Amino acid sequence: MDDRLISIQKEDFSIEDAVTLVKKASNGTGAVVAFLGAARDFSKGERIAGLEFEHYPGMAEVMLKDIRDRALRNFNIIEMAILHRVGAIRTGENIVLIAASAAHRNDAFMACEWAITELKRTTPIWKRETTDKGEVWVSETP
Amino acid sequence: MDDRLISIQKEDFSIEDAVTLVKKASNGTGAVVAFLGAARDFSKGERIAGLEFEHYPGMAEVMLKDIRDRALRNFNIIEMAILHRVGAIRTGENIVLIAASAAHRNDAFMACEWAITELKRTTPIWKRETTDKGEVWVSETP
Amino acid sequence: MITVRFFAMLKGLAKADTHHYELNSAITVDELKAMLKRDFPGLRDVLDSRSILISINQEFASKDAIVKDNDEVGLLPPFSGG
Amino acid sequence: MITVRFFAMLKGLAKADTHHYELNSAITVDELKAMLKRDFPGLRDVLDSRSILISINQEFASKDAIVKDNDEVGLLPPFSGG
Repeated sequence: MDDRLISIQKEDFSIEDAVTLVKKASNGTGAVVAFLGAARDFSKGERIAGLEFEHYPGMAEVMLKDIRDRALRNFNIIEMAILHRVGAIRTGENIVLIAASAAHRNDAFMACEWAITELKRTTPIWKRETTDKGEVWVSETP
Repeated sequence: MDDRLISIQKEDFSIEDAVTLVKKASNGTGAVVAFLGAARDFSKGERIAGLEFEHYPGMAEVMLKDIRDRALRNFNIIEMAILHRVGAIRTGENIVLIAASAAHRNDAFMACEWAITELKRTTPIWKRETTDKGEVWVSETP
Repeated sequence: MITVRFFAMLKGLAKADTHHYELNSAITVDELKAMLKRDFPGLRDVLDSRSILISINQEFASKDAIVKDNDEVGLLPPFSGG
Repeated sequence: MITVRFFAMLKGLAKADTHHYELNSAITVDELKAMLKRDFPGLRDVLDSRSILISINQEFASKDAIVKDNDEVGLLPPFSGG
């Protein structure tokens, strides 16, 4: 597996690079679907001044690899990349990117949508929101 | 409407720029979903040496604008970009990019998937495949 | 004068990109199709097959739509973009 | 010696990032939870609420799973990545 396909990192990622990486995994790629999660200015009516993401180093990366493995087994896709940032993230900045390549678009859409839901469900990453009321660890996965 | 949101062009596009453009349309963007269509090496068992796309200048751009307008009306999205290349395209190259931004990912996924289906159905663009057997205009929209 | 534009495979069948007609009066799309079948034998089968959409001034038009002087008519084979 | 790691809100409740126990013999996850509730009053409510997942050596573990010497145990509050 190409090391660049799975990453938890402080710095921002390149969407172009991730999409191109999964596209070029095969000459048979006809479609790439990418999901980008970004930091919103409001959440449940509260203005968000900033976010802080924490993860379980080691375990979180293993869970992301496991999501990719299961996506490759269960969907008719060619490749999948999953990148997640941690540390301080400001409004408008990128948080997470999932890119799936396939011969046909339907498979890429399904795998990408499944993978972000699965990431939220299974990966030990936690978000702290800073609002006017202070800092709060978010305890649900919408 | 930002001119860069709708384009039919010979040259390649930047995925990063298009995704960032729809993301930055609002500070409320929490998700961007992008669909990239690329030129496959095989189609229905035939090796593809190259593609050529032709469009109805003027009408094709109007139909893409119309898809964006209807997406903004019918889905809970913030912005949509639709870029399509024409002219000669080689295996592995980008063909079409659709990017939709929304507060929540489900709306972005739905709008993006709808828009590419609608593009194939309504936009006067035609693909010619060059295979070992010669050049063939493709007459179905998969 | 009206301009008829052929696209994609229709250019090959018509052996032309465009064609012009001088009209004495407005006609329907169906009447224009009959003229095209008379003047372009290569288009006969495909125009009979109903797979060709028609545009007038770059908007989709029905077979009963009226074509009048200065109009641009497009003959659009099945789309294959995306 | 085992290492217990606290994450996110649990760090604040435990007022610690990690805690170590010397074990004379292997214990179950439930037995470890009882020790943590005894030693960290701030964790009592949340450990009773069943919203906390447990990992042993970075793999999810059930309440009957065995914790033995040198293991790393993670206390994982509900995830909110993505």
